[in-house]
Amino acid sequence: MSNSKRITLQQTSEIIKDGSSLTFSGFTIWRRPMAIVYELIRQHRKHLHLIEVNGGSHTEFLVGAGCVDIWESCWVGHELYGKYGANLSRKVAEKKIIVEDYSHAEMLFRFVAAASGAPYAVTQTSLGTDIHNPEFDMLGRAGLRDGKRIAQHKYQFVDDPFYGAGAHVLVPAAKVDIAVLCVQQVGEEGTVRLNGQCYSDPEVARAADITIVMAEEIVPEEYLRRNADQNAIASFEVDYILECPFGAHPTGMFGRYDVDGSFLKDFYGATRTQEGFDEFAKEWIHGLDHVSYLEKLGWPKMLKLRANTAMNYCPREKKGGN
Amino acid sequence: MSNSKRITLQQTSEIIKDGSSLTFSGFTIWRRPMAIVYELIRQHRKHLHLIEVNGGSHTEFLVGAGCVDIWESCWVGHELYGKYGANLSRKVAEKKIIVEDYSHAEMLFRFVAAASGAPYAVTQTSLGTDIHNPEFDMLGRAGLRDGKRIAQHKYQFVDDPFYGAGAHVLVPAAKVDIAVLCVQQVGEEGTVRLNGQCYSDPEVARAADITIVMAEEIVPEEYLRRNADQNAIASFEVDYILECPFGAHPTGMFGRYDVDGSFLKDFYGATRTQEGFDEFAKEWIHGLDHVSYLEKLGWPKMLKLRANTAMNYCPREKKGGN
Amino acid sequence: MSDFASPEEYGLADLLCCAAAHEVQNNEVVFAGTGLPMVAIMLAQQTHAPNLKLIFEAGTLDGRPPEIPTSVGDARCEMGASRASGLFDAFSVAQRGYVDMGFLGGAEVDQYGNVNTTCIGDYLEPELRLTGSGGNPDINSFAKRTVFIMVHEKRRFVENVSYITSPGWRVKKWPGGELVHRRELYGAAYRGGPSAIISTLGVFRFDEQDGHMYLDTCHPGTTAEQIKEQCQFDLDISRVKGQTQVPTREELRLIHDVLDPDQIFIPKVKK
Amino acid sequence: MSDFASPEEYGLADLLCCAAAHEVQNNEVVFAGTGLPMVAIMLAQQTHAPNLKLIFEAGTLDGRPPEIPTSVGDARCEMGASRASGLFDAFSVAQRGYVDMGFLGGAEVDQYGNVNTTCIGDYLEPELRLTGSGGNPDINSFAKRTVFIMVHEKRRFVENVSYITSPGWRVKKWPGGELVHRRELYGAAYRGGPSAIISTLGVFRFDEQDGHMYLDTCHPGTTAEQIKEQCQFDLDISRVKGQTQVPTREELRLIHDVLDPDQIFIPKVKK
Repeated sequence: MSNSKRITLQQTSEIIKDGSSLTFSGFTIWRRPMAIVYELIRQHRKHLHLIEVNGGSHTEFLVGAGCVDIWESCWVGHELYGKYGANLSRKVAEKKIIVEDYSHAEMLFRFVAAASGAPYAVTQTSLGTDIHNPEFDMLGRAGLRDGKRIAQHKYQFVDDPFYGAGAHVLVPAAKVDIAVLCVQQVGEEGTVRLNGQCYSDPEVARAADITIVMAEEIVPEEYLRRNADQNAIASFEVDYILECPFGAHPTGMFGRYDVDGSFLKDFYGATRTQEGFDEFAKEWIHGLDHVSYLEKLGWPKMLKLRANTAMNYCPREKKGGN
Repeated sequence: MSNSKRITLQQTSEIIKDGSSLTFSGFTIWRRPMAIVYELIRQHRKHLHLIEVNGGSHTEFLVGAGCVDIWESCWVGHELYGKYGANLSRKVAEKKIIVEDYSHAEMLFRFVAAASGAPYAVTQTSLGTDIHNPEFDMLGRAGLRDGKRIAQHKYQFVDDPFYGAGAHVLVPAAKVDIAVLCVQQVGEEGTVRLNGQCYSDPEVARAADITIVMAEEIVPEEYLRRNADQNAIASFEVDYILECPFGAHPTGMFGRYDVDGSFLKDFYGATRTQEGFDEFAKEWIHGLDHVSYLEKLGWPKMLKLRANTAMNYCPREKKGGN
Repeated sequence: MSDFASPEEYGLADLLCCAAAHEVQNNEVVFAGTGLPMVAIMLAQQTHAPNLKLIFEAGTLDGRPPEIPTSVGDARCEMGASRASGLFDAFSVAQRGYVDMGFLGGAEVDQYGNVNTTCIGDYLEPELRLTGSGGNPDINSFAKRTVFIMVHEKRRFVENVSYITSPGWRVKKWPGGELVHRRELYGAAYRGGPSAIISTLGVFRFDEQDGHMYLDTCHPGTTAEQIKEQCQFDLDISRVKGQTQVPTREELRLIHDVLDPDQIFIPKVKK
Repeated sequence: MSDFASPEEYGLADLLCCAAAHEVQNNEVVFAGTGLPMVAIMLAQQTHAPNLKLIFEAGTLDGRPPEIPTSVGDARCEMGASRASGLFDAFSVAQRGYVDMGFLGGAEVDQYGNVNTTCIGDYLEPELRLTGSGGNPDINSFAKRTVFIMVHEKRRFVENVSYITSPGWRVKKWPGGELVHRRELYGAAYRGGPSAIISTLGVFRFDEQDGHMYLDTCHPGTTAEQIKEQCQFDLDISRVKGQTQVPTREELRLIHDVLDPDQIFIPKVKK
């Protein structure tokens, strides 16, 4: 009823502390909370533990800036605009980061388990792969499996006792401190409406102990409550909200704007060296705030990216026209 | 692309054979596929095994008519209009039916497991209750736990190996032959749109090997595909469709019509004896088809039940007016 | 300040409803079963707990129905809600630990707060099969505390229920079935247990350590001794605090003019 | 009847795309990764498999995007789909056994069809960390058959991949890591395995019994011996059926005028 969930972009980096474990909304290069990611880099957050269903450009920003100690996920890259995560790749080779690999479905099921209060999920995916190689339990090798926030085991193998369906793997629930979401609409009390594919947003919001929702628009709560069956996350699952238009740029947002492919290509190119990344961060992150970032991007760029509201994306034939 | 999924009400009782295991859409006295339930009674289906997240008036019809050998669920009654399932209660006392009790959440998690292809779910609900009493494994006592469609065990108890969270219970996936759904809209290719609470419909549709969807309306598939993020069940998860307006009566349907409380009260009253049920079935089921059933109900009744489309239910102050 | 109603102005259902509403605190997440619990929570929403978040088992999260639903599956649940989805969401939220309080009913209760809604008599040879568990054990397993509203008859307040549908403070450890404290069994899911039984005679609470029920307040017109007489077990009446608070006129107005004008769950007293 | 294109009219990507499209049958449920697999499936949809049901990992069920998505998370995935939801639905559908075919890519493949997309060199001391698994092992674990599209270089067709990201026909049994037939490990989830590798040189299949790769067809301009030379293992070329079918002019028109006019995934050949 009150607006007490509202915070500023600056306050997000007070809630997200050094050493926090974090997860995010979106999918690879879509609906990533970039404005908050930039703010964390500006505030020099350290020792973050990212636990993600999948990574993307936001991961590469945080990893490149040295904010991340542990990355637990299955994939990082920029899709069409950058074949792999060059920052992560470099830091792995330099042993400056611990990478714990699961498969995509395993990561997803880990979040589903956490979101429904179960200690683990049971699945038959990825049997026989090196993902299950006991030598490659990197958190175990680092002595970090305390059974508190990080599970005592990376996996357990069991046989199905009910239907004789054979070998299964148990994957531990993904326990995470903070979920940071970037969405189309949030109500004043925290109700979230997502449009298009919801990815794994409802699950990660519920799995995390604290959920921050950055939205293109904060809308009247009663507007969303007129069609409760179209909402994706309930009010009480959200702790903090903020409005930040174009907060996902350079990643895209269904119904609002497309991925900024040329920006990501440039970024990917820059990340081939640490110096390249630092240069890029100096130009686009440090010393800027969100509005000056948008001004630097400029109107022509944003007009070119904006989605046609009937199609929910920017049709390609239109692109040359602006 | 073709209309080959369309069947008639009569054909549903050819797909649902004697001995089939069945589950349903809806919740207690809402969105139950009553027109199909009546047809099964008319066709004297026998030896059905109902596996339901929860039961309701439709259960009482099938059980009263002697169609059901096994009922695996957690609840049966008519909510406000009948305190308990009098047919089931009588048949349990007479040992004419096997009842396997789980808790509500356990039944739900069993369907979630089946729908996601997992052999079981892990939960901490109902620990220490008689639901877990090994003496009360009724399918086990009946020698029916073959590990094929009926799990080898009712439960297994395990400790959480990942976080030391203590005792957990494993509940087997609900394997079921046919899900029978009653919904607001289905497209020609099988896409389902649900309005209001979706209960456990998406899960039961996916858990079952065959899914039959009876809808108030069959609508153009492309109409539903204009807003794919509002649809609940994908085309390929549905095997058969049929249109049957008011097919949920006397149970209610969000946005269309309310529960027919007086009908359910009369039915509940009748079910206090087998003779009472038989009399009721003779009057309302046998010798009728769906249209003659509606004609017997009559226009004043249906006008009284119809939902206000702005509110999605029939507001009480309106009721006297018709 | 409170304008308490006089005895002829309210009925027993009013008293129970108000007593139940007083169990809720503001900002809590509350899981409500069908019937009187629903009215009680909506009454709390209208009075001291405007920020209470109401969950209906069938899939409504943070509901604020303008017209009282007849059950949790009712189309009325959705209007004004934060989210309408399904049971997987409702039970996931509960197991995840969001729920402060559950509001339930029961047919039989024992000295440890174990509740039976499954059958009267031996499970294998039942005198009467009841509705079954529904979500009673689930809400009760996951909530931090649970309040039950029950009809009080001596045959319903028993030493040990014939079937534990919903877990109290001392529950059965399988496979043996010996009674142990709930805490021993629930591990990380141990968050509390039944915090009050509101019967038609009085309000009962539990000693969290030994798990035994005791009488907290007597409804107007009853005495502790009379209530003890209506229990098959040896009810602890040493901690009685006095009389159950009676409804205020404002509470009665809300119940009968706003929440349940059609007397779906709560009859009006004839004046 | 088919109007096959002449060599100067198509490029290698066209050939791969068409070869991949030919792997799909009508009415199948197909799970597609980003890139060339997407174009291939949409080509099949436009030709011999109009009732094919396309799943995108990010949450689209039965998709029919009018404009090709740049990735499975793209806003373009939703338009015209039966259902847009999320990963839990996509992976549940897959694990439940709905998926007939998966379409994937890989960096390295071995003689058993094990694919690596995680790292080049020792996992603990990697020469190059790649993207990681993504959904590659998941789609491949759950589908009845899987088709991979890959660049063919001798360093990529190895005896044993340095890291099994995605399971082939002979996989590692943990904790020991000895190679066993996939059938032994997957129990009820065993539904098949990699059915074809479409490389830039030829099409490869597997003997389901012994799990070994063999050459099925050679792309125009290559010979079986040349292809064998480009594998680090002893490729079975005894079962070669001939030449990979070249694109028809209609397929090329669909690829370049309808599906990918902007050459996002498939470049046009310069005439």
